[in-house]
Amino acid sequence: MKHLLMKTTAGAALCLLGGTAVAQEVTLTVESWRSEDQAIWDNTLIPAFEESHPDIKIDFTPTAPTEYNAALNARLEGGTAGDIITCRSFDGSLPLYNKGQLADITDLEGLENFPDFAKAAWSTDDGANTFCVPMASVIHGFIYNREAFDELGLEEPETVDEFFAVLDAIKEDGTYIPLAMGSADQWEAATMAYTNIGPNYWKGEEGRQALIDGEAKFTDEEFVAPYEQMVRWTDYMGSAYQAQSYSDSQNLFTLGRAAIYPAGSWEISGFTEQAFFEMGAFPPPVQAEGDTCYISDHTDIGIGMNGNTEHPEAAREFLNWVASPEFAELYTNALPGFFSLSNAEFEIENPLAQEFMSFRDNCESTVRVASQILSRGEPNLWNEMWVLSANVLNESTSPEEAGQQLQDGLASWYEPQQN
Amino acid sequence: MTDATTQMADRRPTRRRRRRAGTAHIVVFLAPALLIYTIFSIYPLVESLRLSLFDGLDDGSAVWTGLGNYARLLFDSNWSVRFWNALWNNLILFFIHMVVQNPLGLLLAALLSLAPRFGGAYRTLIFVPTLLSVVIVGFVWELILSPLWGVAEGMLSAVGLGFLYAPWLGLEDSALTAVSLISVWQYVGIPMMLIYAALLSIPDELLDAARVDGLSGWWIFWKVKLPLILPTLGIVAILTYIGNFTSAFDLIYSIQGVLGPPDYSTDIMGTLMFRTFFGQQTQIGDIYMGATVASMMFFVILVGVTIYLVGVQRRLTRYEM
Amino acid sequence: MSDLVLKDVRKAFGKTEVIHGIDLHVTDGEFVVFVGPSGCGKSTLLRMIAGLEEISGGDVVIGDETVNDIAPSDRGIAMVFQSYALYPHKDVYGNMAFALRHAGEDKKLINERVRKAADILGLEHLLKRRPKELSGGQRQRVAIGRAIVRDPEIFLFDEPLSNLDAALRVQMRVELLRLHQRLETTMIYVTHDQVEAMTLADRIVVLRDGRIEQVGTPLELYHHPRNAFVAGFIGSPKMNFLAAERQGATTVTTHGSAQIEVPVEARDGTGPVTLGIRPEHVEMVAPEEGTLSGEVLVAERLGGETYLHVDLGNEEPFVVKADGGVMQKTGERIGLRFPPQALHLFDEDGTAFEHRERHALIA
Amino acid sequence: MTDTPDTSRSRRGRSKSWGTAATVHAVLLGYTIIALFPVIVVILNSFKNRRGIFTEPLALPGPETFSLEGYSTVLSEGSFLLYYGNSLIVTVVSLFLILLLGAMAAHALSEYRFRLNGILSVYMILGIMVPIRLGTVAILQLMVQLDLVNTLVSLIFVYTAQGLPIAVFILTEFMRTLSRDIKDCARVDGLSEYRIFFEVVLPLVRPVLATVAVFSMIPIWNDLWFPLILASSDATKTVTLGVQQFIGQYTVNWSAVLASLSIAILPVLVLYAIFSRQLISGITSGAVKG
Repeated sequence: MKHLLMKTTAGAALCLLGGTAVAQEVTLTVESWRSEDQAIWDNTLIPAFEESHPDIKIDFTPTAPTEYNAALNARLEGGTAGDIITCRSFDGSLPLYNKGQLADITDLEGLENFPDFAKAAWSTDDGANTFCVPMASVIHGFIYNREAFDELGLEEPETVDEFFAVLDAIKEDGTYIPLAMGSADQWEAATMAYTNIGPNYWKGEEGRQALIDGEAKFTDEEFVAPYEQMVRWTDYMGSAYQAQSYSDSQNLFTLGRAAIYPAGSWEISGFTEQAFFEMGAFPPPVQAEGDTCYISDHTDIGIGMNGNTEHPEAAREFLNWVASPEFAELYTNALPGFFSLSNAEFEIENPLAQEFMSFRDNCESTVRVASQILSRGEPNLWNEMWVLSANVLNESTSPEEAGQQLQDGLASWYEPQQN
Repeated sequence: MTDATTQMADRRPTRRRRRRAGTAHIVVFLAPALLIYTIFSIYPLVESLRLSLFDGLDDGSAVWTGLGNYARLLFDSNWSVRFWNALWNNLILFFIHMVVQNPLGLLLAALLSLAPRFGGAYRTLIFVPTLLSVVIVGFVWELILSPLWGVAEGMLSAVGLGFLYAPWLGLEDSALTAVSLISVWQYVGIPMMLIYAALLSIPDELLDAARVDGLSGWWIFWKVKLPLILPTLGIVAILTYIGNFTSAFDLIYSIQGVLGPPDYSTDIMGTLMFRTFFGQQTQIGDIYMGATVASMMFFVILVGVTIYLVGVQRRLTRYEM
Repeated sequence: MSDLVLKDVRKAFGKTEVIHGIDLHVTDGEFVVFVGPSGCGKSTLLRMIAGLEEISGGDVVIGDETVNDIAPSDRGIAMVFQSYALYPHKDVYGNMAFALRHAGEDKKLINERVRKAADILGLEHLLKRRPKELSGGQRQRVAIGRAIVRDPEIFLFDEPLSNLDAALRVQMRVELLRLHQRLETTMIYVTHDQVEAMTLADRIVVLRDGRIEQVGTPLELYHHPRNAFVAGFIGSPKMNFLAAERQGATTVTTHGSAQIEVPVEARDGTGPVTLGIRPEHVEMVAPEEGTLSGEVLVAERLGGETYLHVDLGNEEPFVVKADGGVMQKTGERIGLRFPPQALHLFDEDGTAFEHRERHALIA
Repeated sequence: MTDTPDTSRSRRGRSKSWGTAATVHAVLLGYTIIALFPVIVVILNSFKNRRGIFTEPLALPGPETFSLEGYSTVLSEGSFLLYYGNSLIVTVVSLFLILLLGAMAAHALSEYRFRLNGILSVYMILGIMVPIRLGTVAILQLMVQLDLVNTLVSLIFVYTAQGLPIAVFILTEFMRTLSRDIKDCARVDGLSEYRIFFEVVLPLVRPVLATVAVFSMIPIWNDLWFPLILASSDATKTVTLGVQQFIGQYTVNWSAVLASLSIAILPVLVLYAIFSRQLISGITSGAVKG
């Protein structure tokens, strides 16, 4: 009955619609959560691609980031998703590949341009199959108002103690809110605070791997300590930071009311445009002078093809182009702060972006701790980390309790953590 | 006269024999609505609810689990904590609407029914927020209550109450109340209109009679009008209850996001269902558990409506007016 | 010839039968009134004739045609409703022209007929008004006009005057009578008001609980009611009933132990009966001269006449219609005398004993 | 029908003592301000630059803060007029279908006695209780099979299905109170059942249709979800979805968002103004008395 109904209504509905024009050339639709990149795609990237591939048209159709997962998911289930899909990293995309919704592109020639660690974010656990071309990573650190620092005679802090000394100085002066940070948008607390400063405690990849192997626990000192530092931050955050949303924090900083902004490198392009003062950046401070520094250099955005696309050849051609050095340079310079993961060498023009890029020279890179494998079960570790990081900033959960809850949640389904 | 009549009679169209239409017209009247409603509303809903009896495998296929998902939702602490929390928050939300929105709507309606000058203007303007998209409502209230913008704080300070300000939307104790009050602000127009209309339908004679019986304004309201509009208040209550599950989601989603922060204090059935069903960030949606949450939501609504129909509505006498 | 014949017409809603087999013959040009208490089925019967209510059994025949399966509009009837049922979005002209326009009649003919009907009813100056701009009486006229325009074989009226005030009702009653005289069309009229029935009808059909109690001319019903129900229903104030005991063929004893001889066809046997007499037929005499006597409870003075409510020791007071000038007051005793030819006698089932002589006015 | 209710009450209002009247006005005016304040804030700030929005949110746009950059962004960058048109088409067509089909169904349910009447009445209003969003995936799959994805038709179907239950509910309740005589009269006049509906019943329920229109219009115009899932292509985007494009992942174009919100408020207000005259009489005669 279901099909009969559909057929008849379909006929009627088609009449209503009239004929839809049949495209001459292949058009690929790109799904993305980066709605602010619309202009970059329309004005820079797509023209560049279409120039060399006149028979393929690209249509960039982003969805607001909050709805992206839900909408993409629904469209994939319904079979209406675009040909090209922007991939979140690690477990954000792996299930889509498992369901066949993302195509296997292991043999794509362009992938040779990327180092293994970059491809890891969009490969199966054993690394045998890859399903997205790495596009960019984002580096975490702190952006500061250089004019404010000069005014108060402050230097970029290298250690935690120096960091708090700087914060104290700004607080004492009173002109600026020392830290632009709020807990209303919980992900801000997780990405810009916990996984930003955390790697210095758990030694980046070493700690992350230990968790995956079941050798470390969230109740261990190195995972609780970042929370303890975050508690100390609350003295320097704006009053009523509990209701301060992410965009509030941005505005506080770019309007010159706050001095230091715990940041991701994606802010660079927006800040460069909006802030009327000079800015600088420093990596998360280490515990003692001379310690190795670790940065969250998160493989954040990749791009793959819909497993059910009608134009697999064209899609592969496009992905090859995305994997090319040409794209890497265009993209990174159009969007300073999204760092290409390509081996290709090119100049970065934006000075702030250069500063962030330079962190890589001195510090060890690691990805966000919850992003691979550990968020595969229920409760979702990354969700929990959002909530608990915000709770710690709100002082409604103590650092120890937060670690305990993360650990309990993880151990409830993740076998290596169960003994 | 007689001539004319005969003439008319002659020109009368010959009587057509026609069988009465039977039931064909009933079908014609009902079919389009039934068809669209069934295909695009009932069928998808049933289809979704059916999913709650299955579980998904990694490769995307589904396997029958019977009531397994329900057992998980109610007894597996990973799920049950969130579930009961969301249900409880829904009940609080409902409670706040019942004690704030509906009495406020009643008050405004009662005042409007006194037919003050510009009554029509007040009525129209107070209804305006109801027309707004939650995108606008969420956005503007977030700004107003935001510590950064400082509108709320500034206004409180202006009347010497600055110390009362707190970042309500960000505090566990007050976030749900704050969101509820925003919702009250937006939707108070609906109970106001319904109650106002009910008050208008009370015949003047009855009120005159009460006045003759020596009742003053307040007592007339309390003793005569209120009992007569009880059925309407009943409808308002049940609409509030249903809306609390179906439409409150949009507001919370747009103000607080899908996790119901801080610490799930504004997490309701709608947000729980949404993020379970569709996923968010690194969480991939689980349509089977999502459908389970949705089904539970449906049952909860059904229970409420049944209680209303059996327990409350029967006792509310409707008076012919 | 457009006689209306009902043959064993029945109506059931689900399992409950509400019309239990009605047989009736209405001849062409007759004005027949259906009367009865509310819920007696008179409106349902009318709607069945109109075709608005399907019949569950029997036949409705108009002219020589069985119309059971014919749509209302093709039965050659027009109907006037209690609530007037004017289309609020059309003006008077539009309302009156509606059916003909719908039937695709010639514009000129429509105009002619509407003008004519408007002329008959004095509506010419209102043709452009909307229903809400009309008074109740005007609306009623429009509703009737709308029926006239259709030039039906049978007019059906469903309590058309009950929404009007008393004075207007009297006026419209007369207008209806004149209309009937003028059009000479069959009219079937439903009302619960026996005064309307008496004044309008050529023949009255008294209905109770979906059955016909009696059919006859107004005076026939008045003077020779077939049973106690009809006797009580027709006439105002209503007939007085006294419990009595039958002593012989035609002799009864009342509660007050007076012996009364009633001029009805004799029947064998004895037993309880009911004696009926209309208030206007009772003669008032001195207490000691009356067949019965009692105390005046209330005197309703209408000016031209006075209704005296007398306590005869029964549950209900006995009503006497007296001259407007009677002096008797509350508390006074009076005697009552019953002219034998005005007495009615009913057996235990309420069935009337036949009068020995027909009333002079009835052939 | 009934007279406009206001007139009969006004004499009572006028006779109120001065003090009571003042209190009544104080409360109503106070609440009206509360109701409008946020809306005014949005509109006010849509005429400012970012700096103006954040430094002095409550100030009127001054020489330093006044800016139409939001509006120019909105009107130039997005195909906003197109989105506008899409929203209007979807809203108006859906409303039309809801009112027409809803009234037809309600007429059938209230006018005719037939065996399934009771069951169908309950079935039709079941939809009030369940958010249609639950059925998203199935709806999408359905639309795919019907080849309706990225068409406005898909949205129209979904909104019509979504709006029908409440429309049928309200209209049935009201139509039950309609005089039977007038329909019978039309029958005697020879109208078919269809023409009775269109020429007699529909004109009579006009005020109620206005009520239903207002209640149905709001969620359709403001919906974000189904446009996102069913018709997110550029050619079929609606206004609400268009607004979303100014809210990015990490940056929000405040002026543009406020401007687009202000623009999006307008048509709803206009439609509401059109219907609101009918609204109260509609509710009075139908929904509440039931």
